[in-house]
Amino acid sequence: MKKVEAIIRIFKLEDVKNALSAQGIHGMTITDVKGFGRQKGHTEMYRGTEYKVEFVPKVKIEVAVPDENLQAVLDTIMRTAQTGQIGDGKIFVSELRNTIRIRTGETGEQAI
Amino acid sequence: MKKVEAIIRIFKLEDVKNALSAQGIHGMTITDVKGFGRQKGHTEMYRGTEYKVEFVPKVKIEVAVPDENLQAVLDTIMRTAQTGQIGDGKIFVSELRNTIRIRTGETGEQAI
Amino acid sequence: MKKVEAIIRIFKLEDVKNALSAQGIHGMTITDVKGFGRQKGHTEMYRGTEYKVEFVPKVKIEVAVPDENLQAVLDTIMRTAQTGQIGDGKIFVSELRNTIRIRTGETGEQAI
Amino acid sequence: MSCHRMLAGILCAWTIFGASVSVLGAQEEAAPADAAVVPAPAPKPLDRGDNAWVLTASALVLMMTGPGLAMFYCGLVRKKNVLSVIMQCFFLMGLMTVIWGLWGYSLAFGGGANPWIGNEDYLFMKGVQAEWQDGKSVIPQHTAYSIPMLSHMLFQGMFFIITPALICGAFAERMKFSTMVVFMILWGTLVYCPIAHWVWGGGVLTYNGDSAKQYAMNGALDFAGGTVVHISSGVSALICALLIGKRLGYPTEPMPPHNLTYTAFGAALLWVGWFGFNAGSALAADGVAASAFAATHFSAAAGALAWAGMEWIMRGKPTVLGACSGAVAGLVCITPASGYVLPMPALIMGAAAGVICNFACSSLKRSFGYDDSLDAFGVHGIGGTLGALLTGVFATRAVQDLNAGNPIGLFEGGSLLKGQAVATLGTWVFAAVVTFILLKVLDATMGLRVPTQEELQGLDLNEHGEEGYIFL
Amino acid sequence: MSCHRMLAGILCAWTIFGASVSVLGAQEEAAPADAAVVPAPAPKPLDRGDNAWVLTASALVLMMTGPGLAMFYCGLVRKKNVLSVIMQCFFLMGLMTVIWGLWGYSLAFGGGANPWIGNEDYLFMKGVQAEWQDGKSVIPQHTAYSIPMLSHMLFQGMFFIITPALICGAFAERMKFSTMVVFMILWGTLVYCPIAHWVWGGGVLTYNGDSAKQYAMNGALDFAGGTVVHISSGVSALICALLIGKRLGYPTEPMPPHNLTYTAFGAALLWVGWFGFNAGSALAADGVAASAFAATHFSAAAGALAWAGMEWIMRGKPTVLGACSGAVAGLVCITPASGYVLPMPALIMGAAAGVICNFACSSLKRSFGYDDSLDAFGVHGIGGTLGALLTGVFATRAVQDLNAGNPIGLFEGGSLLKGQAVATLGTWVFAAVVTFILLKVLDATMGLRVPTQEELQGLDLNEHGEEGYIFL
Amino acid sequence: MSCHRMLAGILCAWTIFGASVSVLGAQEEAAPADAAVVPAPAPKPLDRGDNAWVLTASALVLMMTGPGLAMFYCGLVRKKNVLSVIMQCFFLMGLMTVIWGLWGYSLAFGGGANPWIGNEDYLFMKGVQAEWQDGKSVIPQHTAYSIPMLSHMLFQGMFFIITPALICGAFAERMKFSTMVVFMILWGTLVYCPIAHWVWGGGVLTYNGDSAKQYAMNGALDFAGGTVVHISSGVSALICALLIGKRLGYPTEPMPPHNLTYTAFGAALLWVGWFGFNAGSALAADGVAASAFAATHFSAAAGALAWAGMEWIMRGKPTVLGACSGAVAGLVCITPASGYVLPMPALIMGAAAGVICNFACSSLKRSFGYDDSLDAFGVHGIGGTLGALLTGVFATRAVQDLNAGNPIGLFEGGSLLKGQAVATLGTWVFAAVVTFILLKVLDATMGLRVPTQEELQGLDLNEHGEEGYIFL
Ligand SMILES: Nc1ncnc2c1ncn2[C@@H]1O[C@H](COP(=O)(O)OP(=O)(O)O)[C@@H](O)[C@H]1O
Ligand SMILES: Nc1ncnc2c1ncn2[C@@H]1O[C@H](COP(=O)(O)OP(=O)(O)O)[C@@H](O)[C@H]1O
Ligand SMILES: Nc1ncnc2c1ncn2[C@@H]1O[C@H](COP(=O)(O)OP(=O)(O)O)[C@@H](O)[C@H]1O
Repeated sequence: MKKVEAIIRIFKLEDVKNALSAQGIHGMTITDVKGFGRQKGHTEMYRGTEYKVEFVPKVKIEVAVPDENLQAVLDTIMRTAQTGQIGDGKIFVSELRNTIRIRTGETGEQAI
Repeated sequence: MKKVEAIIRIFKLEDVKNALSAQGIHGMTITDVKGFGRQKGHTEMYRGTEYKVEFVPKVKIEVAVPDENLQAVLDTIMRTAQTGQIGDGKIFVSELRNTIRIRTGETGEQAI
Repeated sequence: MKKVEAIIRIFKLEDVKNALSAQGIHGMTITDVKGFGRQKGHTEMYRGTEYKVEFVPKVKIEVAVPDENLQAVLDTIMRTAQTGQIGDGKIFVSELRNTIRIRTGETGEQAI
Repeated sequence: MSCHRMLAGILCAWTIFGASVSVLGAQEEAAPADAAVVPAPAPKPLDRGDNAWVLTASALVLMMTGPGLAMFYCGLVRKKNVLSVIMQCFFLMGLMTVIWGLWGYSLAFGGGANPWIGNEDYLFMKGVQAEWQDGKSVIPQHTAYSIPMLSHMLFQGMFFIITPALICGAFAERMKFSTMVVFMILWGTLVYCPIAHWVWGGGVLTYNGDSAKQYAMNGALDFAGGTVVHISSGVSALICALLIGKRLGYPTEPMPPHNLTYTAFGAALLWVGWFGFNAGSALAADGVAASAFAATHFSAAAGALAWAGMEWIMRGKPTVLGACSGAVAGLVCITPASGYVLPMPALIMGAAAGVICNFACSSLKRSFGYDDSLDAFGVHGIGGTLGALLTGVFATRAVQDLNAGNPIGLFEGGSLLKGQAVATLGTWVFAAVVTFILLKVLDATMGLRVPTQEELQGLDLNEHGEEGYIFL
Repeated sequence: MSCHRMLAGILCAWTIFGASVSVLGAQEEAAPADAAVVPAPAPKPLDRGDNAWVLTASALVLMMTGPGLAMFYCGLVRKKNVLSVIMQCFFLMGLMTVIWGLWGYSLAFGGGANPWIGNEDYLFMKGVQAEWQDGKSVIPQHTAYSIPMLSHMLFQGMFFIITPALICGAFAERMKFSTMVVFMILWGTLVYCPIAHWVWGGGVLTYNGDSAKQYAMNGALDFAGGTVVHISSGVSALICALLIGKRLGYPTEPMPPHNLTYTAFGAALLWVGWFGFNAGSALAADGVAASAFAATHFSAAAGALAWAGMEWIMRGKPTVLGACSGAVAGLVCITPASGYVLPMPALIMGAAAGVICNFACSSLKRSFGYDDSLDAFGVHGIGGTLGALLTGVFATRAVQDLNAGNPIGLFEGGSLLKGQAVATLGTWVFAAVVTFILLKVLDATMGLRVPTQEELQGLDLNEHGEEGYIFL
Repeated sequence: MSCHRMLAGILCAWTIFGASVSVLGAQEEAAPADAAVVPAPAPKPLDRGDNAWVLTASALVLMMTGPGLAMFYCGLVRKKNVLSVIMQCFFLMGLMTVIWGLWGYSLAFGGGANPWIGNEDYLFMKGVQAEWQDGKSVIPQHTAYSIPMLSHMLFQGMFFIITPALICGAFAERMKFSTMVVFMILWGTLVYCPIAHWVWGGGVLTYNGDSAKQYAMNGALDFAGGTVVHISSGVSALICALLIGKRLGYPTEPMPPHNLTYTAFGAALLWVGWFGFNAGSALAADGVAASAFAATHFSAAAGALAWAGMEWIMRGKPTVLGACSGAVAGLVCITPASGYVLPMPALIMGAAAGVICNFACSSLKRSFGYDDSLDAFGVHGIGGTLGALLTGVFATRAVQDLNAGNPIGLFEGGSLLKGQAVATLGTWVFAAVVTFILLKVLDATMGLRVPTQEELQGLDLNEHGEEGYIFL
């Protein structure tokens, strides 16, 4: 099993989620994060004092997938999260030793 | 060392945390997340416009554990986080290459 | 490639971020987390009812780095995030199977 | 669900109907109403200064419930229930107003003869509203105050809103909304109206009133509602807390206020609005109003310092919630006394309330173990009782000569305290008994509590289908 | 940008200039002004009770816009646009006030002869402000009311603020700030001032006025602004929504209110402030004020119950937003009628508004598919129209004998309804046409909408360089 | 800690004691008090319209501090300190009120002979409160205004609350609460009361007063507190900022406002409340009140446009914080002038304040490098000074003939400006010196600042043991 972590634009979340469930991904976990990278932040001003906000709000999608679905999932995310503008985000793939469904105690791919 | 990531129900956090510390887990990190899975969300209504919220608020517990404690930790989480209802959540186990305690520079299992 | 996850004190974020970019780290992702560990929380009181808050607000920095930069990154974080007081936090290192830049589809170290 | 819908249906139907009926009614009624409009004694002429003040005060008292109390209370609950508390306050602003207009005002202030309850003189605003008489438009004046009947009705109506809203603090975070609606209709009609009539409507507790002389040790002084508003709601709140039971997880699981900034802003608005509540109760912009205003302000101030000061001494830290709670306690305590006491006794009453209510909301509550979620009893029940009694101590003829030149309060050698005790006891017993019966019946019929699952997930989503904050 | 800067520059320059000019002017003007100050008929003597009430009411009406409406509206948008909405309300508090002082009041209330628009009598507050005459300080009194001209100007000025602010609900979350500023200057001058003159300034719609008799079926009754405030803003809001187009992602993407607690607090403040709005419109602290106060309160209450009740019946849950929207709808509907109807009809009007506006904001809006973001049209346009017409039904001589002892409203056999219909229609057409033209011109010159990228990221950052909440 | 506890102990003890003493005192005092109650000249008869307005205004002014200023200020700090700011405002509402009742009012307004400080006439409300005289209840009337002494005391007491609260903006996010409490007790007694006496209590700065003629170029006009409230607090704030030092990380680390929505709502409430502050200072509901109301409203409006407009021109974006700050600056600036100037000069004063205070809060502050966290000096110190001087320019006999028919302000050829300059200078020096001494003493004894660790973690947790928001 693999864990896919994708950091994407907030307003893309809905699309990505729908695309993933469309292809039978039953679950995922979302976290609100702040990103720092090529995409520059913005400037705010309070009583004449300017201040740069370098972090850009992003959302992180975590999905555990069976190895055979990996490529499909990556493609889907790529396709739906892309705008072509700097700041589209990243996908990180890592190995999962095990997965357990708390409710049933199922483990491994059944648990996903 | 392993990293255990458990996504559980918010109101179970207290119990799980206590159970873990009871068995000598000195530390953990908690993140607020939104979950998507079999458990369906709820419907809200604003001026007659219904709108479905598919994400369910959950909390993620991250614990780094020495391999020998892994099973115990998994069992504890399973036991305390379980309600038997859809939505209890998942546990993900992955490999940790290293751990460092910033304060002291200790590494590996001492750092946990 | 490695993924470095550092849990540090909130008010150290600025320094760590600057130090990292200074040494050419182009990107990172930040998450607000709550920590539980040796550092004890605080007590609050509402109408005479005391209540202990055991979780300490922390911030988690995630950085994907090429293997050759790993040590440098770890050292930088260690150096800038350290106060010597209990609660400085931890660094976790794990393996990354792959990284993809959504915008371009680049993979591996180019994507970082 | 169906029960909800039915209920709601009835509610609306009955509002529209009641109104329609009486609109049509209005016509024939003209003549008989006449009688009610110009009763002996003759109405007092209008004083525009007094009327300006009473209308302003009415606005201030409504502001106490919304946004005042809504903010104060909603900040104290957990985020998942913030809207449910606001909804209780806001919906009651609508509900109690309609009831007041249809029959409440009449039951409380209609006629004066009956010691126990008002008559039908003012049903559907008959005799209160404007009327076309002998080719002239007439807006009935009050006979005792130089303001229109309508101004009196409005001002008193605002009290009819906030009193039940105060009770909501006791069953917050678990009460079924539909049941609350029915309960408040009944409570307002069967508990508030009678007590208001006893104390202010010429009933059995009215100071120096005939029936008071007969049954109630000469009656009591309650300038702005120590018994009518605070004891009645506070005691009923206690009964509610006891019958509905504790919130899931109470007291083991921590349930800290989710937004103390709201609570503090709400407390400040309550303080400001209370000037309308107390000084407005003079029903005139005269020296008594100024005196009541001063007493109110001083008592609130002393209450805030006393509660926060006590925390500071005993726990090392003064809290915002403590200062706010103390101010409210001081305001509650001075309410019955405000138009009768001097500023310095007001300071003492406020300080006493700060200390005693603090104790009631912490040690006392803990030792008895009931879950009065937002301390409606601890602050209003205890504070109101304290105030009613201390009124008997500090009331002075210096502010108002209500006793033919003779001393009034204990402190100046008067005997008012006896009547205050009677009134306090009477209100306690009556409010407790009727509330108990109402809740028992509702528990058996509609149920008081939301299902466990809904309580866990929060009332906002389950009772109202909304979320308080969507920040992401 | 440069356009923004230029615009802003002009704005300031023009304020300072206008003021300076007239300051200098003030001197020579003394004599001619004189004429305006003491016109036949002679001014009424000052009544301090009336003045106290009108000043209080003015404060209440300003409170309706800020913080009232600002809270009500800003809670309904998404977090990224919360400040942009607040800014629209707050900036208009400044902008419209300056315009009102410089020329607005004069265009609305200057002279009375002209049926369509006011004259220059009160430009730059000449004839309204204090003056040094024949060695004495004179503060001009109003000729029709026992208050100073200044009090009348202030009270009316608060209406000039909130009316445009109401429109902002229609184009929230996408309107360009600079364009909004210019639009509101023009709208206030070219739409509000004329209509205010027609209805209240002795113009063509003034009830029983000469020109009304001539052109407008004897004119209309609009106690506090059903046509002037609510229809004008509501209809203009619809035009705005249609011309500026939908928000990106509307209606597919959910856009839930980001902070309903604000919306509820705002609604409560609107309710409280509305007493100043309606009862203040009596411009005296008399029985009519009390009657208007009661009608206002009852209608708001019935509106809240009706809207929430309808949700309860049809969807199983009463919502906080529903109760709040219903109260506002009830308040809107009673506005033109408040000083002319009895309490029970007020209940009916409120209930009707709750039901009909609920329908307008859900089914109606959905079926037509326009994006009136915060339902400025659904609540103010529809509610105002309903109120204007029902005023023709329920207005009664019992409250004010305005028709030489003859019946007024349909319900008592009068013929007012015709005039109300004319006024409603006239206001609809005029507001719609002028707004349409203004927007077309502005669209061609400045553009109405922010760039897509900015709309996505939010107006707070892009239009104002600020964030509403920084909680971490 | 122990120090805290001790302090708190003393505070409470002393409140209760003070009150008790005087309660007992009240009895014997009766006779001598008599003297104070009916002084030559004879009291003015009560006007209920005036009294209604002054009581309403008092409520509005309290609302300015809580929730107004509390919201305005707390939104500007970081989340971790939100409660500490609210607590300062709220606690001061209690603390200053008690001091005012015990001795403050007497020191400010007792007697008139002494040019520097009031006498003991009104200690413990003696001579102000109701009294039993010759078998009658008497509520003392003021000799100069047609309102009760109590109304005057209350209205002035609200100023005594907000003035110290304004200072809190300077040391926000780092000041020790216990030290703040002691400082404010002393500051109110030793700085505010004397200055209030000079300007309003018949002291050395009172316009055309004997001692003013002698020492102060004929004295100054300060209608609602340009010197007494704004210069005194603003200048003291600057001293506080300088002596307590910068916040950790200032100015390198960004410290953006955590909740601008609160700041905007607070600003709106300040604007509304300021009508009570300024128009209420007429102490009557007359034409002068209306004129002051208008000047206040226009100045606030121009200030908002000017500040935001300047940002727009110079940085391309108008900010919400800018509009709000500008409105407040305009309100500050017009405060001393409000009862003496015409509407157009009010526009100019507001615009000037918007521009100059904007400059003071950005460039000026940056170049000097002090950390006046919330710009208490930049807005109140600078704005108050500007207002005091411009009053000397624009004050006109047209509004009030205070100079025997002769011109008053420079603009109409009068010589007031001299006296204004003297008053401004005197207030600057006095406030600065006394504040400096007080802080030095407190720094040496109690310490001004919280420990570094606590400042980092936030004052809410460490000083009050509470959290502002618990959203999860
Ligand atoms: N090395 C990294 N480690 C972790 N997250 C990263 C890294 N680089 C970028 N990110 C995340 O990806 C987001 C987008 O990256 P950015 O460089 O801004 O645009 P792009 O991916 O299009 O080049 C960043 O906001 C950050 O959250
Ligand atoms: N494939 C997945 N990857 C990541 N997180 C998941 C995945 N499947 C489920 N989750 C998380 O687990 C939570 C519970 O899963 P759900 O299917 O709702 O219930 P259950 O685990 O009882 O079957 C979800 O809310 C989501 O946060
Ligand atoms: N075993 C663990 N797994 C995950 N996170 C941990 C673990 N132990 C500590 N942490 C994180 O590190 C933070 C600091 O740890 P703590 O024990 O308080 O101080 P120190 O690291 O200086 O010993 C904790 O707040 C928690 O967020």
